[in-house]
Amino acid sequence: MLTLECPYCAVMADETELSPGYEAHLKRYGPGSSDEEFEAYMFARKNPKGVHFERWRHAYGCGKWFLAARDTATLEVFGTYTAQSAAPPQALQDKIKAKRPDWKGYK
Amino acid sequence: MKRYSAFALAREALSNHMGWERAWAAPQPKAAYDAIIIGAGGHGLATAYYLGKNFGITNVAILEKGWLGGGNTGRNTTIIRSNYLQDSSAAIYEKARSLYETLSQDLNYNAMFSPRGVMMLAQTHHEVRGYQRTAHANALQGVVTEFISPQRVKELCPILNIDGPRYPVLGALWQARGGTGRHDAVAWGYARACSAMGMDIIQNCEVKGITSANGVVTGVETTKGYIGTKKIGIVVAGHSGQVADMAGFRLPVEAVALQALVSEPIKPCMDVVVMANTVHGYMSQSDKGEMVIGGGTDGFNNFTQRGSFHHIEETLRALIETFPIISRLKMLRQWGGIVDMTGDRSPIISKTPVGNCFINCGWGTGGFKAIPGSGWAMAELMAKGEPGPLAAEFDMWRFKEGRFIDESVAAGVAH
Amino acid sequence: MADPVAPWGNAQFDGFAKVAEIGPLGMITLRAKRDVAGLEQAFAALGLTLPDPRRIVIAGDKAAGWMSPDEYLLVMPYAAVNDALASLAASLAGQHHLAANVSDARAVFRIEGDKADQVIRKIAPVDVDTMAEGELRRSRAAQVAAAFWKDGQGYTLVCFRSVAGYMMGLLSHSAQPGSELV
Amino acid sequence: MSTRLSKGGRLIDRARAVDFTFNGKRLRGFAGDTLAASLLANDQMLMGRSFKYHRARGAVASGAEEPNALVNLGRGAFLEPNQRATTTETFDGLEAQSQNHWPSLEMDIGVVNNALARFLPGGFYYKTFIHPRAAWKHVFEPVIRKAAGLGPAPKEMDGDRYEQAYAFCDVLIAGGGIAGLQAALAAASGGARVMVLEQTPVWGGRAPVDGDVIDGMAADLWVKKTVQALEAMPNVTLRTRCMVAGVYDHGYVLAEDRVADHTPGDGRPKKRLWRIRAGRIVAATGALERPLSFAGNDVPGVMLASAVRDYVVNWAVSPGDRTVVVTNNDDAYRTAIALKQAGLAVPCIVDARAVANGPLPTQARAMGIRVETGKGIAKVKGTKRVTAVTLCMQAGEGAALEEIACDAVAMSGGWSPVVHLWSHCGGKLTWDDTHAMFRPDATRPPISHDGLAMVYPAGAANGALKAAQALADAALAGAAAAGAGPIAAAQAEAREEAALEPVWIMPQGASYKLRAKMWLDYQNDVKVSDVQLAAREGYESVEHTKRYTTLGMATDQGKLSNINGLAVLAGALNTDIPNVGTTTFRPPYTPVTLGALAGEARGEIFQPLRRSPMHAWHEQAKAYFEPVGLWRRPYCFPRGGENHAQAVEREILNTRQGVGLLDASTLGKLIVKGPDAGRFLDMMYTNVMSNLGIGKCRYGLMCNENGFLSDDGVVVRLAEDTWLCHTTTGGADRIHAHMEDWLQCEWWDWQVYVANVTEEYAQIAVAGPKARALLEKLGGMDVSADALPFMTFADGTLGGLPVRAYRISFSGELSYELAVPAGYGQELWDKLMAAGADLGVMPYGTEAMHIMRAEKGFIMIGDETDGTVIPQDLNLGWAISKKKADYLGKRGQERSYLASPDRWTLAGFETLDGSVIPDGAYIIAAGVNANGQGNTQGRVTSTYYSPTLKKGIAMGLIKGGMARAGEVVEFTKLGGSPVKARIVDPVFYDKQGAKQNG
Repeated sequence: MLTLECPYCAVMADETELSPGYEAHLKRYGPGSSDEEFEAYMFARKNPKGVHFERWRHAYGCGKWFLAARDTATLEVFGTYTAQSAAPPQALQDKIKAKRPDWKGYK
Repeated sequence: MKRYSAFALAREALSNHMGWERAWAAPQPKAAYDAIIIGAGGHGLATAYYLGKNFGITNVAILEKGWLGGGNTGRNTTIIRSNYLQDSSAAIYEKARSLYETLSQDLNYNAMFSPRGVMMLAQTHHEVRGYQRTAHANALQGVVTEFISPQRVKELCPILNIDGPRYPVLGALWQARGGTGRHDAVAWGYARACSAMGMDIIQNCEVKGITSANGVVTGVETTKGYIGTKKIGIVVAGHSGQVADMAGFRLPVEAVALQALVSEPIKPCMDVVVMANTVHGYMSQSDKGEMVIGGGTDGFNNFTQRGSFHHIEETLRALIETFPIISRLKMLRQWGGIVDMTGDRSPIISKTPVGNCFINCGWGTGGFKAIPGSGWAMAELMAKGEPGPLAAEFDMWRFKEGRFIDESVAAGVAH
Repeated sequence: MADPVAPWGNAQFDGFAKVAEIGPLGMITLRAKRDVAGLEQAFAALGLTLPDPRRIVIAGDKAAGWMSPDEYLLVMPYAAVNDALASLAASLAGQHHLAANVSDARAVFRIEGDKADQVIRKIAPVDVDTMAEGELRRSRAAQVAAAFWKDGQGYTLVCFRSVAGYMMGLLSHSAQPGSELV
Repeated sequence: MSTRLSKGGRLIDRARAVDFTFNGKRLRGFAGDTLAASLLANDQMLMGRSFKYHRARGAVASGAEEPNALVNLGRGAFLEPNQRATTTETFDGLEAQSQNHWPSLEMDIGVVNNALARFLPGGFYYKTFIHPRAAWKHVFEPVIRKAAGLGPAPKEMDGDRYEQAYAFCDVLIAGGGIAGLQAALAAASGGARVMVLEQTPVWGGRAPVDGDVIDGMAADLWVKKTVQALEAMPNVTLRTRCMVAGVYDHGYVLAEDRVADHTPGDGRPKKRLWRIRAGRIVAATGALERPLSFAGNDVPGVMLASAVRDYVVNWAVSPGDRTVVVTNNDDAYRTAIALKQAGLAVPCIVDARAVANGPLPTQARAMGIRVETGKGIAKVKGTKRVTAVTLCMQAGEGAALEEIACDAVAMSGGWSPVVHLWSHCGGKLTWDDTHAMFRPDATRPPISHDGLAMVYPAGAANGALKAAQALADAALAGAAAAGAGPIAAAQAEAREEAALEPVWIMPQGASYKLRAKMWLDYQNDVKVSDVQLAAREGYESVEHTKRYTTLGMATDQGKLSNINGLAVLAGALNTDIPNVGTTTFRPPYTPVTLGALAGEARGEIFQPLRRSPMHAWHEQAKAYFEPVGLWRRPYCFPRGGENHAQAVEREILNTRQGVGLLDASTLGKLIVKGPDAGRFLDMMYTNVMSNLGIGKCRYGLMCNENGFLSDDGVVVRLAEDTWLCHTTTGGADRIHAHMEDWLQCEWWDWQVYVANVTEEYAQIAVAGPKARALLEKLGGMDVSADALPFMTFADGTLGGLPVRAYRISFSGELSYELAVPAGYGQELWDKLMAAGADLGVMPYGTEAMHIMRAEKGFIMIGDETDGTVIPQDLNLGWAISKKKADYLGKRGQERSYLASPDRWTLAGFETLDGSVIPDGAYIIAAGVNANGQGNTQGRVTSTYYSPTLKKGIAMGLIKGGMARAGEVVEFTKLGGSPVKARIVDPVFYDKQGAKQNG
């Protein structure tokens, strides 16, 4: 039963107030892309046992999507940030690197 | 291998059961094998068994990180059915179901296949049409099912509340030869049979790397040292992505927690398996008397074998509405398993980008019922290097082509 | 044209707290970013103040609540909505915004009494004790979305119209005499 | 015999007798009793039968760990099976029945299994019942099922009600013994919000029974003062009868509050489930005593030493007149002393250790109790009640030295910390050799969302078994959990105790015959010999052993058997206990009522029922409803003696010939506004929406990124920068979320706002050739063909109500959809019904709507689509823009399988004999596939009897589609021969659209 802080309204939201949205920072491939690119965009997932960047929506709250960095093996949440982010904030990346020296980055 | 029977039991009783052999050996790994199966769950063991039985390949090691049968094989709700809609699904699940029919005799180990019947309740008109469609498909597929009336539903399962008021039962898809099995016994029975064929089941042996030369596998690095092999089958539900990563490819798979629970045991009150998809819950009663209840999956990647509790509450709300008498029973134990979910929620039994490396994964919430069929198809793939008809459609490239095997077939609700 | 019908007929229940459906109230959902030019003036023109995040500012029979970084809920008498919409349109002309009448899309309940908070505690995963003065909380009330705030000796709770009956049942069950949280 | 002592009993109120029945027998207890105490006070030692061998069983414990004394409580709508007598409070009118026996508790036929026990070792069923094949299902399994199962299934709907509540705290303390109370003081001292939950009705745990002295006062008094102090603190909440069932991730705690379990019928909820979000959790859950494994250790009268002490001290109940104490530690001497002080006989203390001369043994000897060291119990005599024990050398093989007559045995094999809550979220354990127990490994705690320790064990749960250490440990744990500074812990008088000596089998060299009578898991009848058999057969992992033998899988979940079983397994494998490891601890700690887990969600509020503004009218009109998502929509409105089909036929004919009303309020309505709204909608829909004229309507299709059709509806342009998108009923929330997803996560620089106004409007379809006449009767706006042509809309008034009228048609008739603020929906409906009376207006339901649209060849999301169908399959290419560079789903549709010419595409079908093609039928193709399955070439998607055309009509998907028009194909028919049908145009009615356009 996760709690994640919504970066928009600063509510520590209960998992039941959220809806999940799986992997974050996917690049959309549309018409003109190759079959491989489109497949990778739609289906290939990092699915790491460890640091994972993912999407959540504060569905029962402000309705906004946000992103979270969470360890899928321990469920530790390193931080959350708005969905309008092309990459995780540097401070968050630094924090994760400090806690998980083996982490290979979000890409 | 000493055979199991009532006579053997009586004979051993006279010698205080001191004469029983080990069910399976505990060998150290050899330097090399003809084939290595990674993962000694039901699917991995069944693959090994049919490699030996159907293809005479017995120089096989089955490597297991923990204890055999300790993954999803040992933590599911043991439902066996094959009333699937799509042809390729129906084919492999029906193969599995028919192998379950004789599994105890085949393995000389009582896997307790109990064809008590599985019913899937239709509680909306939309569901009625959907299950009727499945019944038509099944008729062509050679899967014996029928669409039954609410009255027949009530006869088969008197504790069911068919009158709603919220979701009255409008009928059900009934597979009389579906049922349940004893999950642990399936793994143990296969393990015993594999061991008897001379295969090495190596527990507490974690694969740390996969080696290859010229794009073809050569062996595995393990916590018990390097082991050479000509072929590898990866059968590690829940951790497929991690092992695939060792081999150097990525899968269309995400790992999520699936939950289940059992009640305290009560005297028999339910002789069939009931699945109620409108309200999201399913239930059967184990031979011990526990009500075995399946919950939903979480919507986030998770490797903890613990799910989020609200799914249990949702399931129980649904089941108390469906089976009002269970309200005063108590939840004895709840748990989770990590399941692989693919892009179309159907499994993958496939060659991979790496030569002689094969994968079997993505069974999602439906793996136990498939074990014998999955092993049969995977063994054929590994032995021949090409899929047979059972596995043909389950390749990992179907997503690129948009060739989904989609069992959910309910895009939206009607106008 | 008769008066509009409240979704659940202004039902009431007297338990350890008093539950009543009130309204219909006038409500406008306003989508606009905070930095939109003229937003404060638009509120002012309605006799309202722009609320801080997660707050509701109540001014007599009107109120303005923060719903998200680009959404506000304006509450007022039912009959005042059309004028308010016109006022907003004038104030925000040329600015990217969306204002819609949602008066009929909502059901509004009051939960009153010194134990009113216990009803909220039973249905929403919200730490009522740490709710600030004037805080508007959007959350879940058992199985449906709801927003609520403390107002005098009780709470005002807003949900969707179609689930007004469910909400009344839920609130009544939660306020049953004998089921006080002790 | 067991009986009530004339004095004492710290928990009972002798002034308040309570009457209850057991197996119909009227008995009397006292307020404060547990049912087990009451039964023992009435010399009812025999309380139940075991699961497998149906052996006679009495209570072995006094609390939550009890495996034997399970009863059915109540009857009818209040029947509750498998209630532990040791935790059930005795109340006036309580009705209990023993279970798992036939015909009676005293005389149980099932006990024949006991005689056959040698043929039924652990896992026997895996080795037999294999032949003949059919016999398992039809012979063996039914017999096994009947014999198993403990209590009976309830037959009625639950008569009680339940509820749930949320709570939040900084520190949650599980356990109200002295450690929990001390931890609470420490945690609360710095102002943290603290909640203390105790599973029993009383505070203090074991310390008062053990006679501890804390801060110079009797433990009872210290507990009372401490509870008062905590009650006075505004930041502390205390609850008894509230069991912490489970610890979940991120500090989520589930607790079962037995609100009215002991006061049934007083109007309160039976139970309340607390869903608590705690910053940190202190597990002050104590420890449980372990049985000793000697032959006959399950005979009624053999109890845990601590339980015997509890019965004597707490409830003034003597389990027996003559109690032999058997132990491997000093603590059990307290039981002997307590018995002696209560005036009862203790013929002997049998101590497996070679030496026992600490203060407690010395005190016992001084009281005149005989102590035999280095000895064990070879065997307990008696079946339904202990009659004697025979002693042996612990180091020997069980040769009898002496028989001692007794009617009770108090045993102690040492203590195991209750580590469940520590372990639920992955806290690891370490083996403590000194005390022979697993305790929490502080270096590997379960962690919370912030990566820091989530659970702090305290007191006995942390292995600090004695009061002095427990208090000190708890003070530290409480402060640490709250992040507060340390406080001085209460001081308990320390009494020296010698170390225990692990004894896993008694005697050490016991023969097979003895080992086959040593119970590890009482309820599931797992014995030492069974675990040893499992080990011999290679079930070496502790999980294998557990599953093979069912050790620890009973309703007590191994609270008594786990460690003893592990130790026996380790012995059999010739390894150390820590190498064997433990099984996983899973919630709940003790079983939780399913009704409490479902909470209030029953009956009317089982799920939210979404109602349209006209729902009440439909109910009064006796509509037959169908669930559509959480809505219920009228399927039809039967009149008189009509069945549903007749009602639907009438509704269709009336609409086609006159005028009908459909409540279409549930359709989704989304306002999309902004400078980029047109561009956005062009991405959302397959067709172009940006060029739609203001005041015009256009039918649109939406796909998901995979290319599959997911929703459809009419899009309306309200203003230059504003559109209104109609969705399907099920699509309203889904499509709204879908739009927000793309706007927030992909195109966040686009200026578009979306508002879901679905419920703002009641929407009524007025359809039929007389629809215009009806609206004109209401009067107000101009609804003529010129003023309001097909696929346009206008705002205005009708009957004095503000409406927006859309000229759109899903029936193929002249049709208006009228949107009105929901609060006026009923008024508009009433006015339409009244004004239309002489036009013959009738409401119609969803089924009539379905059939009429099928007659017209309109597709239906959910019928023609199933998540695998693309618009091209449905001949909807006209609604797919070829000009647009991109829209959601476009790239997905370009993939080879979706672009294949072999896809099944839409066609109409008419049977040769006019019959209706069965729902769900497939179109048969020749031959079989590689798996031997019959080949198919298509399937039906909508099939109805058309009242308008008086014959069966259908739509379906078929390979080749309309290019094969005229061909005859065969549809499957269950239990019959295939149905022949001709491929025809799917538009069966008004092909030119003269009616809807008129």
